[in-house]
Amino acid sequence: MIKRALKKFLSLDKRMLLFVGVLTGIIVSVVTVKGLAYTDSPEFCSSCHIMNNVHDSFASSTHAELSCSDCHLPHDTLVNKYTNKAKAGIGHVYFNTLGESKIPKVLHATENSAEVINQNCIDCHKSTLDNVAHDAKDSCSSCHQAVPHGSDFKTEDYFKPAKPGELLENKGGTLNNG
Amino acid sequence: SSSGEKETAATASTGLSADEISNEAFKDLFPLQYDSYKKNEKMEDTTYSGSVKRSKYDPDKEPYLPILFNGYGFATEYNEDRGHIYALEDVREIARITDKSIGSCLTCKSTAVPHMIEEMGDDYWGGNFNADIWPKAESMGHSPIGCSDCHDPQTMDLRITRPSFTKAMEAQGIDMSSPTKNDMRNYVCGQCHVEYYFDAGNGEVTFPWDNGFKPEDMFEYYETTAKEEGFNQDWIHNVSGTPILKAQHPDFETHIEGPHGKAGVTCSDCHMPYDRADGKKKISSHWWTSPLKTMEQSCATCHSNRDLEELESRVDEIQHTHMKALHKAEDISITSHYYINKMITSGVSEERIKEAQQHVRKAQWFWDIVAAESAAGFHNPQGAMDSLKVSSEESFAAIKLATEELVKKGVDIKELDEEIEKVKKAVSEETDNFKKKEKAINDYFPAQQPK
Amino acid sequence: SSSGEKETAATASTGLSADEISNEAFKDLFPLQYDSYKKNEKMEDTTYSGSVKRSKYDPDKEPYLPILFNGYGFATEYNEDRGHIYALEDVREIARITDKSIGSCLTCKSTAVPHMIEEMGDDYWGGNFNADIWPKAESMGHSPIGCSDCHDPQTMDLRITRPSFTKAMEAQGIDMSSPTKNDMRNYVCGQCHVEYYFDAGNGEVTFPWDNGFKPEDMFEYYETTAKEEGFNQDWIHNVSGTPILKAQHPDFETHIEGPHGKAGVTCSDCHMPYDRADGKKKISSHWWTSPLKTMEQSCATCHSNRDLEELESRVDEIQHTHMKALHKAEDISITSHYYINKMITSGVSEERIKEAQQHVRKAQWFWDIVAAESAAGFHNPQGAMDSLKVSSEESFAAIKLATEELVKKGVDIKELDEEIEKVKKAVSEETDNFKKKEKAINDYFPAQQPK
Ligand code: HEC
Ligand code: HEC
Ligand code: HEC
Ligand code: HEC
Ligand code: HEC
Ligand code: HEC
Ligand code: HEC
Ligand code: HEC
Ligand code: HEC
Ligand code: HEC
Ligand code: HEC
Ligand code: HEC
Ligand code: HEC
Ligand code: HEC
Ligand SMILES: [Ca+2]
Ligand SMILES: [Ca+2]
Repeated sequence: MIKRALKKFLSLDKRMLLFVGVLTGIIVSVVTVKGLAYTDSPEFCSSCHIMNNVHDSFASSTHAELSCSDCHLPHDTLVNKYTNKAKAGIGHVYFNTLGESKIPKVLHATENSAEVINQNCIDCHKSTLDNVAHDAKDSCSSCHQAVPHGSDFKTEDYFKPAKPGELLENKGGTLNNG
Repeated sequence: SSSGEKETAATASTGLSADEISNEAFKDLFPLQYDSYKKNEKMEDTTYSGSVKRSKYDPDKEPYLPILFNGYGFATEYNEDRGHIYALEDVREIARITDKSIGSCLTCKSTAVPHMIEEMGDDYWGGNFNADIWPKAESMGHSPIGCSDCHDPQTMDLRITRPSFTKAMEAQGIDMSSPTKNDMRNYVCGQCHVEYYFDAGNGEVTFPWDNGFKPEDMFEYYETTAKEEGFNQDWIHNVSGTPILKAQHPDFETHIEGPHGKAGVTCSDCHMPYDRADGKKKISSHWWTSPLKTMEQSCATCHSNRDLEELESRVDEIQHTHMKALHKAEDISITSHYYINKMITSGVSEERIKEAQQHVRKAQWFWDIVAAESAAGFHNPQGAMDSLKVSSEESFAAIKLATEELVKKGVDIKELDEEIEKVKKAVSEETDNFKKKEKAINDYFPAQQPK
Repeated sequence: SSSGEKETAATASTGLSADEISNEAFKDLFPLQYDSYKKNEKMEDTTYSGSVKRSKYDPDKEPYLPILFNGYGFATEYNEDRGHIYALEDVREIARITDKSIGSCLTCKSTAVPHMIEEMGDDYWGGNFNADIWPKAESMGHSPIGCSDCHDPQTMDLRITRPSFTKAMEAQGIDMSSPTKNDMRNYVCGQCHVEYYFDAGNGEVTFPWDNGFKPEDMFEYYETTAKEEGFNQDWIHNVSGTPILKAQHPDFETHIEGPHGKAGVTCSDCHMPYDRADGKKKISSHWWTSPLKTMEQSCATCHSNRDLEELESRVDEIQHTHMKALHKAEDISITSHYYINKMITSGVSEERIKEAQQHVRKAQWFWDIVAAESAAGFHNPQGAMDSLKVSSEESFAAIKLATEELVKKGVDIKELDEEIEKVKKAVSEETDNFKKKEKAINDYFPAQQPK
């Protein structure tokens, strides 16, 4: 049994090994305090090109002082946080190494992460919520559509004349998920 | 940094000739966009639209068009539109093209057009389609609606290649000197997906926008400016003898006045959403088709907090309400045409006939501008319904006037109504699409078009 | 944790009596909501709506209502609605209340109603308004539309206090056993801001929803179920002798079928937005008024990616298009009433008159359900326009039929049309609102209401 599994592991192609490598990297960085903080930070998250758009909109929002994980990871227990982080981390890294063809065309919070996010809103905004029920809908984003990623469905750029040659330069190929 | 970027960008070039008009020349440089463009070959229906070449006279579309367009090419053959890639094939095969057709008919189909206009001037617009224009375009190696229609082949900047568009926008007082990126994402489509007519003098493709984009604005233009310049009608209706305006695909005008257009959303946002090609890279989709086939990319980017299935059923509700109302307005318009026919054959005074025909003309404009639009009402639900309402009111004004005169002449209105039902039945039961139009005319309702 | 919370919540109580119906009793417990509620005293206009008590017959509103409602109380006095706080004052002062008025008229105005229904049963609905119902409500110490109408006075849970609502929802097959919080934010308003009629038997306030919420669904109900149960009309029209259905404030029905309702947005989201009271605490605004006065709170949270001024002008465009269409539909309806009047005075057969009246009845329903709605089209732009379109078509069907019969009788149609213009002028030139209705009738167009 163990033998067969080991054989299977060794027969994996290089891309899988890369995946495992990066994952190990993350796990290692997680055990150092500095690494822990770093992997919570907007800089870390946006180190993935695919996170650019969400980072930019976040950075100009009222929530810019927060870190991504303030919203995107559960905070009830540390164990829960890191389990989720590892799960999500595996997902993100997998997609950016092996699974590129499976990256969704439009990024959306998964059902699980939507729940996590919502709970975080509630936790931070207790005082507002205590003061008025504020729980009419399934999620805060039913009303707060643009917190914190969607202040505008188009960047200012769209409302200026195009930069000559920009289409040729970009030719597509950006991984921006806007 | 941005000014530095600009300079670099401005000097970059594809290496293609500024005159390039073949899509295939772009293939190796932009394989992802080219592949995406190739998807326009796909043929797939949606509930109210789609890309399958089938007749607009089909029972689930608008079966009475052979009556409503009687006397005009649109009563002979008229199909659901499909991918850009078929534009040349479809214009070549359509029975609406006759030996009298002019060059202008090629304007929105072929990449050769901008060069032909430049070279030939007015001789392009008025040139003979079959004898001169088509062969010339073929010899130039044209493509069906292609990269060069929207892009500068050297810089790939978006550009306007059909002068009719710029002229018409400026005539409405819109500054065209430095359109924004967002504007251009509407404008490239606005070159073709618009209402047009052929100038009475030189046959030039002209857009009736001086007074605005709404149906009433364009109608006013046709009743004043166009008439002053000698354009009175597209054809004389064969049932009612009315001088009729044919409306064509006003997608741009309708969208601009609708909820999305007013919110700064553009054609390209829905019809060319960012797409992941090649499993990795993001490009603008170049598969121009129903966004209902790509809702995840086309709609979910903006409507991220809504359930997509619910959103789709919302579109369906809007379209269903719309199509039901359109069919009713068309039906009333049919009645009005036959009532006028009866006025003519009953010897009612010229003056009263003219008066009634003016209502019929207006009524037909107000439903046709809606029927010709491509989104079954979605591009502007309230605006389209408003137009249909005006149409029904005008048709009925004609019918009321006719009723008064016909009763005075002793006509039996009940019999007339029964004859109308019969003629409609004859049209819908005729299975040969090309013969339907013949069934719209009979001994009771003789043809009224001047020979 | 949430189940623990629930239990605590269930035992918490305001300490008020379960029967409390005075708004003032809540004042000290909920000073912020009470203060907010007090803002309902404010009177301020918007372009198409607002809170100033002025006549609906004003030239910038709907000046021809005294013709269209002729023979009914709404032709005597009908005002723009205003804050909840004025509900009792307004129902007391309105000339529509006569000595024949029944208890049902108090249903949506006073906090005493639920108790009266409980106590009196059917005697409440059919009781005499002036003689019995009003004095009794006063003696109970009622308030105009108050906390207890929407809240349980002990737990402050939202609740439905008007049984007509629950009955009607269930008749449509909607499960009312456990509405969500979101549902309740629509439902509390849906108790009153809805179309209703008085049951022919016991006078009970009844909502015609069995077949659905759309104008056509409710019309079908009136033509079938309501008739079977003995309810045929609200009144006989004094110009055309038609049995007419009066439509009332279908804000709930219209909203539910519109773009916001379909997207799960509720009345309270726009009309009771979370607001900062006291410079500090957040509450649900209890100032029910035009959200155009509070767009920042009412709209901006959801539409945060749009410029608010642009959004406001979008609302204005929707409303402008709507009001123009409404006025046109009303105008055609007026013509139809007078044409029928002329049929009657010209001795046209009973049968044809009845046929024409059926069109007039339907036409009036389809514009009135739109005119009675409070948002000048905003709650459902496409749906309202669709209804107006049907209305115009039906009015014209009546006019056409009448024209046929009148010409047969030798009536001069031109003269008839001129007389209609004259009578309209007489109504609009009459400055005493109470006398306008008298001007709608004259020697040429004698009254048709059975005495
Ligand atoms: C204030 C809370 C908050 C912070 C901080 C935050 N997010 Fe989000 N994020 C959300 C919410 C809420 C959604 C879901 C939006 C929706 O459903 O429309 C979301 C969605 C996303 C999505 C899915 C894309 C989409 O539009 O649904 C990505 C990717 C994302 N966030 C990444 C990030 C990154 C990277 C950061 C830090 C740079 C970050 N977020 C910071 C609340 C937050
Ligand atoms: C290694 C590159 C990479 C990094 C670093 C990264 N992401 Fe992602 N992220 C992705 C990819 C690829 C996807 C799309 C796959 C998917 O939908 O799960 C994604 C999807 C998401 C989503 C939407 C799907 C969901 O899980 O709800 C959210 C939210 C998100 N990322 C947040 C974050 C946050 C917060 C961080 C930092 C803690 C982060 N990402 C770091 C690559 C990355
Ligand atoms: C880790 C804490 C934290 C989390 C999680 C969080 N917020 Fe906030 N939020 C804040 C702080 C701090 C401010 C005040 C920022 C300011 O006023 O400059 C704020 C401000 C706001 C505001 C008022 C300013 C504005 O942008 O309109 C809203 C609304 C808001 N948050 C909604 C949300 C929603 C919705 C979520 C979940 C998607 C969320 N918040 C998650 C801390 C948080
Ligand atoms: C039904 C719509 C709706 C829902 C659902 C909703 N909000 Fe709000 N929220 C509002 C409105 C409206 C405002 C007030 C905007 C203003 O005052 O301009 C607001 C204001 C806020 C503020 C501003 C801070 C303050 O106290 O003024 C915060 C924080 C906030 N909401 C958090 C949340 C959170 C967390 C959730 C989810 C539990 C949530 N909201 C759900 C409509 C909603
Ligand atoms: C201003 C641009 C323009 C001009 C000029 C123009 N078309 Fe088109 N044509 C379009 C567009 C856009 C469509 C697709 C939209 C639609 O069918 O509603 C189309 C569709 C078609 C189709 C396919 C569907 C159908 O109608 O059967 C044919 C064939 C066609 N055109 C023929 C012609 C002919 C013949 C002429 C000249 C009389 C002409 N076109 C002039 C823009 C134009
Ligand atoms: C009907 C108009 C139209 C035609 C035809 C067209 N394009 Fe485009 N193209 C666009 C628009 C719109 C954009 C988006 C530009 C923007 O957002 O500024 C675009 C963008 C591009 C880009 C920039 C990268 C991207 O994907 O956004 C490239 C490269 C491109 N097109 C290549 C082509 C090629 C190659 C062809 C021919 C096979 C072609 N286009 C045909 C309208 C067109
Ligand atoms: C040079 C003229 C021209 C331009 C520019 C143009 N179109 Fe078209 N379009 C056409 C014609 C012609 C057809 C119909 C082709 C046929 O049916 O043969 C068409 C068809 C379509 C269809 C119907 C496809 C289907 O599946 O039924 C869509 C959608 C469409 N165009 C969208 C766009 C958009 C979006 C733009 C701008 C980004 C655009 N078009 C620019 C001429 C044009
Ligand atoms: C907000 C999204 C949106 C925008 C913006 C938009 N459209 Fe559409 N369009 C649609 C939808 C949805 C349909 C209906 C498709 C169906 O019924 O299958 C449609 C249908 C069409 C069709 C017919 C497609 C077919 O399958 O036959 C054409 C052509 C078209 N649009 C052109 C345009 C043009 C040109 C513009 C800009 C002037 C535009 N659209 C703007 C969403 C949009
Ligand atoms: C670029 C952004 C964008 C895209 C893409 C987009 N929408 Fe919208 N949509 C809007 C905006 C903005 C509004 C107006 C209301 C608002 O401000 O939220 C709107 C309004 C609507 C409405 C309500 C208006 C009405 O007519 O009933 C519907 C339904 C809708 N969109 C459906 C769609 C569908 C379906 C698609 C895809 C085919 C789509 N939208 C694509 C931004 C967008
Ligand atoms: C099902 C609830 C309901 C019933 C029953 C009801 N009303 Fe109303 N009433 C309303 C609502 C809601 C408004 C505000 C909306 C409007 O005016 O369009 C209103 C407004 C009014 C107004 C102020 C504006 C105006 O119309 O002049 C008066 C007065 C009034 N009603 C009198 C009456 C009378 C008299 C009756 C009985 C014949 C009655 N109401 C029955 C719900 C009701
Ligand atoms: C026409 C209906 C209606 C009336 C009348 C009404 N309320 Fe409310 N009230 C609501 C709704 C809706 C909510 C929001 C509840 C929710 O979101 O679950 C609410 C919420 C509240 C809350 C909870 C806190 C908040 O602000 O959201 C309090 C307290 C309250 N109302 C007190 C009062 C008092 C006191 C009165 C009388 C002066 C009153 N209400 C009259 C409908 C009403
Ligand atoms: C018990 C009946 C009743 C209930 C419940 C009720 N209303 Fe009303 N509403 C009325 C009446 C009656 C009027 C007219 C009062 C008058 O003009 O004298 C009115 C008037 C209004 C107005 C017009 C105010 C103005 O400024 O012109 C608005 C807005 C309104 N209501 C919204 C709501 C909303 C939102 C709800 C639910 C949260 C609601 N109403 C619940 C009966 C009710
Ligand atoms: C998306 C926002 C929105 C929703 C949801 C909504 N309304 Fe409105 N309502 C408006 C607007 C905007 C107006 C127009 C106000 C004006 O013209 O000044 C309006 C007008 C009204 C008015 C007349 C106000 C006046 O000044 O006379 C009443 C009454 C009303 N609505 C009741 C309701 C009820 C009841 C519901 C739910 C069944 C509802 N509304 C849902 C936005 C909304
Ligand atoms: C609780 C959220 C919410 C609130 C509050 C809200 N809207 Fe909307 N609005 C929507 C949604 C959802 C749509 C449908 C399109 C979409 O999904 O974005 C929409 C669509 C629209 C549209 C396009 C539809 C049409 O009929 O043309 C307009 C205009 C609009 N809203 C204006 C307003 C105004 C004005 C207000 C305040 C009086 C308002 N909205 C309040 C969520 C909201
Ligand atoms: Ca098509
Ligand atoms: Ca009002």
